[in-house]
Amino acid sequence: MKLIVAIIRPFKLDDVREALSEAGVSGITVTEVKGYGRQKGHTELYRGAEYVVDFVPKIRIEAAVPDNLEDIAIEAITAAARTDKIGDGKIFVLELQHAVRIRTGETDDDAL
Amino acid sequence: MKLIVAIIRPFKLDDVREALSEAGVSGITVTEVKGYGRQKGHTELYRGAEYVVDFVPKIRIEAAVPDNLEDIAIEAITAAARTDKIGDGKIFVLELQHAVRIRTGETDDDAL
Amino acid sequence: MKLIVAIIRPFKLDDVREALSEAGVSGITVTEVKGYGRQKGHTELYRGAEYVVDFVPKIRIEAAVPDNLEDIAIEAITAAARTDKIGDGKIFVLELQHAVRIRTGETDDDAL
Amino acid sequence: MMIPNFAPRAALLRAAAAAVLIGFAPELLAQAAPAPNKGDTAWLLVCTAIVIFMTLPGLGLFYGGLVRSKNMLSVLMQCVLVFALVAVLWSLYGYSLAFTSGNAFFGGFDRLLMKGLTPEANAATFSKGVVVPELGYFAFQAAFACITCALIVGAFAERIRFAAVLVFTVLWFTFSYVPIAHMVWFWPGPDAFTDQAAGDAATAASGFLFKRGALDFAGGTVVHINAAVAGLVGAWLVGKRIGYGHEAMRPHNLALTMTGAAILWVGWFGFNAGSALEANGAAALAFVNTLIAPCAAILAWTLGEWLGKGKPSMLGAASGAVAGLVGITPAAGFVGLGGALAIGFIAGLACLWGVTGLKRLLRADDALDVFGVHGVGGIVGALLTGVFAAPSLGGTGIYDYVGNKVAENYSIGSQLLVQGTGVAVTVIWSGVVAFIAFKLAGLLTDGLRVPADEEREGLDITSHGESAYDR
Amino acid sequence: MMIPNFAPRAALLRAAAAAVLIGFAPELLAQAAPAPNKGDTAWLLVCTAIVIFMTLPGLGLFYGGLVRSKNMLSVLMQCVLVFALVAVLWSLYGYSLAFTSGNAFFGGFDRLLMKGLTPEANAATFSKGVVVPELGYFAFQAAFACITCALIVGAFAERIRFAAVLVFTVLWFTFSYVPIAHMVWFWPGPDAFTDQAAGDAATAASGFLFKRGALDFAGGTVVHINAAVAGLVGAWLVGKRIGYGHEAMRPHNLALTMTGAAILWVGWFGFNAGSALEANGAAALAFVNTLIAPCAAILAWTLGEWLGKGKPSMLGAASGAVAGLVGITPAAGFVGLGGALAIGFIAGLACLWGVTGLKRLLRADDALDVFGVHGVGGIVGALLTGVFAAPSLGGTGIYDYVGNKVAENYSIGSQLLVQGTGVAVTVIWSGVVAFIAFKLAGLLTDGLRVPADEEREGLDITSHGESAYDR
Amino acid sequence: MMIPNFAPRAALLRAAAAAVLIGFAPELLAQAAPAPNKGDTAWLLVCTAIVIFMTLPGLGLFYGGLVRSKNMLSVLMQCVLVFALVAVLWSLYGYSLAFTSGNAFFGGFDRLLMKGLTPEANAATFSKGVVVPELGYFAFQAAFACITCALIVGAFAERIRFAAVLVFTVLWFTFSYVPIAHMVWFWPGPDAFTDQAAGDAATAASGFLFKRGALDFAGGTVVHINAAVAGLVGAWLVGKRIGYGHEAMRPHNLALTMTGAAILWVGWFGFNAGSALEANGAAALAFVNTLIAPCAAILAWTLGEWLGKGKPSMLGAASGAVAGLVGITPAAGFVGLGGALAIGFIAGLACLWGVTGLKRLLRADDALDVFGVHGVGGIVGALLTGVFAAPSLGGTGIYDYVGNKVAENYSIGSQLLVQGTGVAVTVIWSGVVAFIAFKLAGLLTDGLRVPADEEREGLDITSHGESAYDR
Ligand SMILES: Nc1ncnc2c1ncn2[C@@H]1O[C@H](COP(=O)(O)OP(=O)(O)O)[C@@H](O)[C@H]1O
Ligand SMILES: Nc1ncnc2c1ncn2[C@@H]1O[C@H](COP(=O)(O)OP(=O)(O)O)[C@@H](O)[C@H]1O
Ligand SMILES: Nc1ncnc2c1ncn2[C@@H]1O[C@H](COP(=O)(O)OP(=O)(O)O)[C@@H](O)[C@H]1O
Repeated sequence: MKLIVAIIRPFKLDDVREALSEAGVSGITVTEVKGYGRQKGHTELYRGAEYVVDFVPKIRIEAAVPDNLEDIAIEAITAAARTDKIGDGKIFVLELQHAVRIRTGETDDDAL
Repeated sequence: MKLIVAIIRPFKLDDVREALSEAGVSGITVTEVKGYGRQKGHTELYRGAEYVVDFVPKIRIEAAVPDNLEDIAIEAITAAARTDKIGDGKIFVLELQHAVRIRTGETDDDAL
Repeated sequence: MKLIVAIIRPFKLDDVREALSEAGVSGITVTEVKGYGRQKGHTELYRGAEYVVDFVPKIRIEAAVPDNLEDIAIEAITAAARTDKIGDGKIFVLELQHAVRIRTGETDDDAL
Repeated sequence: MMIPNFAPRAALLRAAAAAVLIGFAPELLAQAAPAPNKGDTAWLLVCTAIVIFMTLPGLGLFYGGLVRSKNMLSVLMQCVLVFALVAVLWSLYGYSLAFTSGNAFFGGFDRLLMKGLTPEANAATFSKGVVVPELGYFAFQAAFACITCALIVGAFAERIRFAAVLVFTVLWFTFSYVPIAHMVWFWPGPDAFTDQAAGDAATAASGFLFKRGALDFAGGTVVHINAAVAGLVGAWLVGKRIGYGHEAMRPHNLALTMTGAAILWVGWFGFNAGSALEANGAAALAFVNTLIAPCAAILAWTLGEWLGKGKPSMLGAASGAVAGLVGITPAAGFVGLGGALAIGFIAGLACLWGVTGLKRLLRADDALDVFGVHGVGGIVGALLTGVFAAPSLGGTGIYDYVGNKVAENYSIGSQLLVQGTGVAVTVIWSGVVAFIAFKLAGLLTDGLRVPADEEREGLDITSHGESAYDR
Repeated sequence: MMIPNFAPRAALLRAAAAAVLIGFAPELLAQAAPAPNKGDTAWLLVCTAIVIFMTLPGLGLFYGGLVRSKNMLSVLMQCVLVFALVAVLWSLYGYSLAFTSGNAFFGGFDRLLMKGLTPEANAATFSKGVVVPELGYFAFQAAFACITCALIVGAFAERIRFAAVLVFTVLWFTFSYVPIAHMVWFWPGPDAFTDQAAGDAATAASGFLFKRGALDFAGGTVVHINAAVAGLVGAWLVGKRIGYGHEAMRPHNLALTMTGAAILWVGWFGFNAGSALEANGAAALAFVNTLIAPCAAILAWTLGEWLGKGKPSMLGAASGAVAGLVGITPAAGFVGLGGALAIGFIAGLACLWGVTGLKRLLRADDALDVFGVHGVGGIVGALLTGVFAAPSLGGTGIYDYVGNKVAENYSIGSQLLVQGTGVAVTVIWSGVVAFIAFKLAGLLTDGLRVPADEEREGLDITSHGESAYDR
Repeated sequence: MMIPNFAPRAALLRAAAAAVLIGFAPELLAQAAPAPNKGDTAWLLVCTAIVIFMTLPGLGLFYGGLVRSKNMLSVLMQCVLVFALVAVLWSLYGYSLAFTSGNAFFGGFDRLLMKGLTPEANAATFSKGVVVPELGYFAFQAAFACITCALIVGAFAERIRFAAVLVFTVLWFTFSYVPIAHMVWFWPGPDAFTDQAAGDAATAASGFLFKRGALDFAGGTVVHINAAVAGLVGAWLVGKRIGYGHEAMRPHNLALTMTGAAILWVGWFGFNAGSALEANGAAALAFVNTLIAPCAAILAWTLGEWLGKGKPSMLGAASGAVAGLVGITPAAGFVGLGGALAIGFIAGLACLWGVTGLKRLLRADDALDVFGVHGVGGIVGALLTGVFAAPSLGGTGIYDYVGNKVAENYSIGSQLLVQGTGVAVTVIWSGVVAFIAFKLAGLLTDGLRVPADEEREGLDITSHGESAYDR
């Protein structure tokens, strides 16, 4: 199994979720994060104090998938999240050793 | 070492934390996340606008444990987080290559 | 490639980000988390109700780096985040199998 | 309980209510009818507006900030709907049953369905020959009825069924608020006290507690004790919140709670000083007392927490302010500044105990401490009013409307007895009515409580289909 | 459209405005000039303060809570700047053009550049021989102008260019708000109605709709319909928000929205009851109506949602309150309490339809339902004023300032026609002016809309360089 | 510094304060004692309520929104406790020392421990023979004292020890607020000016700056400069926040800041227009000026930011509003509308510089810009009052209470000198007292500052044991 971690633009969340569903991914876990990378941040000014905000809001998606879904899921995410502008984000793939469904105790592929 | 990632119901956090402590896990890191899976979301209505909210609030726990604690930790989490209703969550186990305690520079098992 | 996950004190974020930039890490993803470990929490009192808050606010940094940057990045984080008091945090290193830049489809080292 | 014969002393009262002139004493109207002073009218209307402000958003924010974010809207919703419902019921029959002439417990039907409530109708004040537009008085008292009923919802917040709140409100408003208001505040007005005989008759025609001489300037019994007892009964009957005692139930936004407390305070100037019904020195006295009593209470609560717990908290200071306001409510126009400082300080300490020591004793999940603050503060205030109203302690004493002067012999002891009677009657009456009303509400709405999983998920989403916050 | 000859009936009007005494009827001043009653002055100034409170922070919070957090500050900023801009324009020329004698559509230049606005100047009320300080009247009306213009921004929130809002505001204020206020509210004041001939002359000198007998106590046409139509035109011209209809656009903070609604309500007491200009029974009537009509509307909206959608929402209750307030605005001083309850209930249901059924029909992204609430509620209120003002339905009828009594024959039918005329004129006038003003604003500011990526990122950061929240 | 002989001109003053009638001029009371007008009483009490509203929650929210969320409650707590403490001290001795007859710097003991503060006591106004209930005046002035002391806490927010705030407040209130109020505002009241000799005597008995002819309608020196200087001294002595200058210290909730600013504004109508003490044309003038000056300041600040920084910010607009309010405070009843627009515009620009250019020069971490806004705005306002009070510039000029008319020759130059004297005396007095008071507070409370790790964790948890927000 793989744990796919994707960093995407917040407004793309719904599209990506749907794409993953269609691709057969049974569930995802989503976190609001801030990203730092090539995409420029912005400047904020509060009276005399100017702050450069380097971080941009991003959404982090975590999806555990059986090995056979890895490529399909990556493609689905890429297709749905792409805007072709700097800051579209990344996909990271980690090896997932075990998975457990808490409710039933099922493990590994059955747990997803 | 293993990095155990568990997605649980928010109100189970205290129980799981205690169970892990008792199981000998020295620390955890916790994130508020939103989950999408089998558990149904709900509908919200704001004047004329109806939104289906597919995501449910969940808590993501991350615990780095020595290899020998893996099973014990998984059991502890499962026991504490279980309600037997859809949406109890998942446990994911990743291989952890290194760990460092920033304060002391200790590494691996000593760092946990 | 490695996925480096660091848990640090919130006020150290800017220092760590700069240190990583200088070390050649091209981007990071940051999450607000709560940590439980050796560092003591605090007590809160609301009228008659007293709550022990075991969790302390932390920042979780995630950085995907090429293998050759692993040690450099760990050192950079350690140096920047250290205060020598309990609660400085941890660094966890995971093996990263794949990386994709959504915008271009570039993969692995090129995606970082 | 033996109730001494207060009748002769009742003619001496000055209290926070006015009778409807029209219909009560037509012969008075026949002669040169007094016209309202525009300063009084302006004052009364402004006070009414800020008393309304107390409930919406004041109480809503004060309460709402204290619950978990998942129940924020349910608290606001309950405040809004209770307010709307009670205001409409007030128009339809509440005002008539509370403030027109009837028996000692209920008024009559003179104002049923808003009959006779025209711009020309006037209501009496506490000064002979001084009237205010009755519509202003109607609205002022409406605002009191609304906030009293809304106060109760804090006790069973975070788990009650919304429909049950509404049913309960209709019943309790009708059978507890209205009669207690009539008992404490209804009298035929000062112009009826032309001589001893007329005064005796007027006294006899007054409310059950008014005629006994109970002093309640702005609602210590009618509003605070009344609501607090109902809340406590509700907390018992509805039961504790899931997880109460072992899960943390931290206030989700104390900035809102403080804002609510401050709005309550500002509105309370209208509540207390407006209860003078005229823009005069008595209003100014009530105003000043409403300023300094809560200040003393804040200092008391803060000191108590600092010494007792090691740290003084903002929530403590805000709670102290409300405690002082509750405490001074029955006393505001009767005591001097020194008395106000004393009442505030004592109420602050008493309510601090109310939300800690007493709360542990009561073993009810009175979620937002309605009884600990409004009950304890109300009782302390009601009793201390009897003490500090004494001219010897800087109070105004009791006014003799037949003799047109302050009555001479003020006995703290016997006034305390009267005040205690008022407290006891209110506690019992409200308790009984609340018990029955909750039981009926439970029957009519499929149980007082929402199902456990709805409580877990939060009432905002499950009862109202919306979330307070989105980021 | 045939406009019947209303001229003879116009002399009978009592409406929510006063003429400037000085300069208009110098001969009146020559004789014993009346001095303001201090109760009236206090009342007028307090009402003005709370009407100002309606916009800042009331409307800002009500609107701001409904947008996504990334646009919170842009909404607040638009409210603040529109307020400041309009208040300054009001001083420079708005007041003069709206409330001094001119033709039927615009006033004159007597008060241009604040000329003659001294502490000694007085303005007429609706009672003969009763005046208030003109500066108080100036400020009261300034607050109306400010909130009317600020109301509009809700319709095109979350995507408009900030500079475009300012340009539009200057144009629309000048060419729609000012003339409509003059048309509806300008008259020479009651003292001009000494006899039939003088009354006819005074009527002829009044505003276009005033002289036709349109009843608008506190601004159903001038404020609400006027602003709502402008907002709707804006929503059409600015276009829908990116993602409208398929992305969730949930309110980011309904606690603030409720707070804003409650502040609006409190301020509305000043708005409606203050429009009586005196602290008298008429003000008390308007006050009570402003209390109970929204209560009825809350119950109506809540009931409607509960039956229609399964769950009653807090946002619904808050919206219902505003709907009831809008509905009662033109009627507040003209209808009895029963009429107020009826208007409130009907306006609540109508506006619920306005933000659901009608909204789907209109196919515009009126983001915060300016038209659905203020337009629908304003029209319903304006028409029902004609119904419930009838003495036979408990209303005050129309006052005959020549005969110094209530006029005898009130015809609901013909008054409805007049009211409809007022609505129609306002809709058309405001619509045309708004259309041109938006087009001009778009030309002058490089397009009405911000670029798409700025809209995505949020106006707070991109237009104002700041974020509302940081944790 | 040579102080010219202003004595002869001082008899001509009209300023924002009233003497206590009773005890001062008993012979006046002997003859037909005037009774308060109820319109005035209503006005004064309402104004007092909204001035109280300014501090709680107004200032609390305005300040609280600007700090980081971890210090939110500490700011609110400081505002609440300073308020409560000062109100109690005001009752015990502050009012007596400020507003009864004494020497040029301190008053006397006539009202010590609230002696004589009964509903029957009256206080003078600025019109001969017109009085208001002294309790109302007492409360009005109490609200001023409270907000002045609370204003200071913004300067050293986010790092000061809570106990130090309290100790400092007691000292500074007693030795700076009270005497400055006495110096600027104490006079024997208009009825003392029966003829030239009596007028001279009355002038001689007035406060140090009052007798020199300093014009301060509602507290430019007493409130704003006074507090701002104390804050600046505090910011220096307490030191900069950890991380100041390199860590981002973004406001955590600008919606609350805007709400606070708007509440301040509404309360400021009471502050300025209430300072007329009567509900008359002068109050209306002050009211209008309090409306339009901040509007001009908002436009100025927005324009300045837009041109200077590229983007106009909501925080800028809110700050501009406060700047305009501060600027118009000393001038509100003395200048015409044109003058108000000018003062507002200039104050807006000056304070924008105060929080940017000047701030860099001062090199102090005045966290919430107390000096940049209240100091700069207060000084600009105090000086411009001397300019625009001139009748030739539309001002009211100076009233001659002996001649009972406006004095004829107004010299802008010499009035500017007087105003400058007032500013200088306030700056030096407050600076010296604040310095000593902070030093003493530091000694008595184990250091002015909390330990570094407590500052890092936030004062809410470490000083008060609670968190503002929980989700
Ligand atoms: N090396 C990295 N490790 C972890 N997250 C990264 C890394 N580089 C980028 N990110 C995340 O991806 C987001 C987008 O990256 P960015 O460089 O801005 O644009 P792009 O992916 O289009 O080149 C960042 O905001 C950050 O959250
Ligand atoms: N494949 C997955 N990858 C990552 N997270 C998942 C996955 N499936 C489920 N989750 C997480 O687990 C939570 C519970 O899953 P759900 O399917 O609703 O119930 P259950 O685990 O009881 O079958 C989800 O809300 C989501 O956060
Ligand atoms: N075993 C663990 N797994 C995951 N996170 C951990 C673990 N132990 C500690 N942490 C994280 O590191 C933070 C610091 O740990 P703590 O034990 O308090 O101090 P230190 O690292 O200085 O020994 C914790 O707050 C928690 O977020």
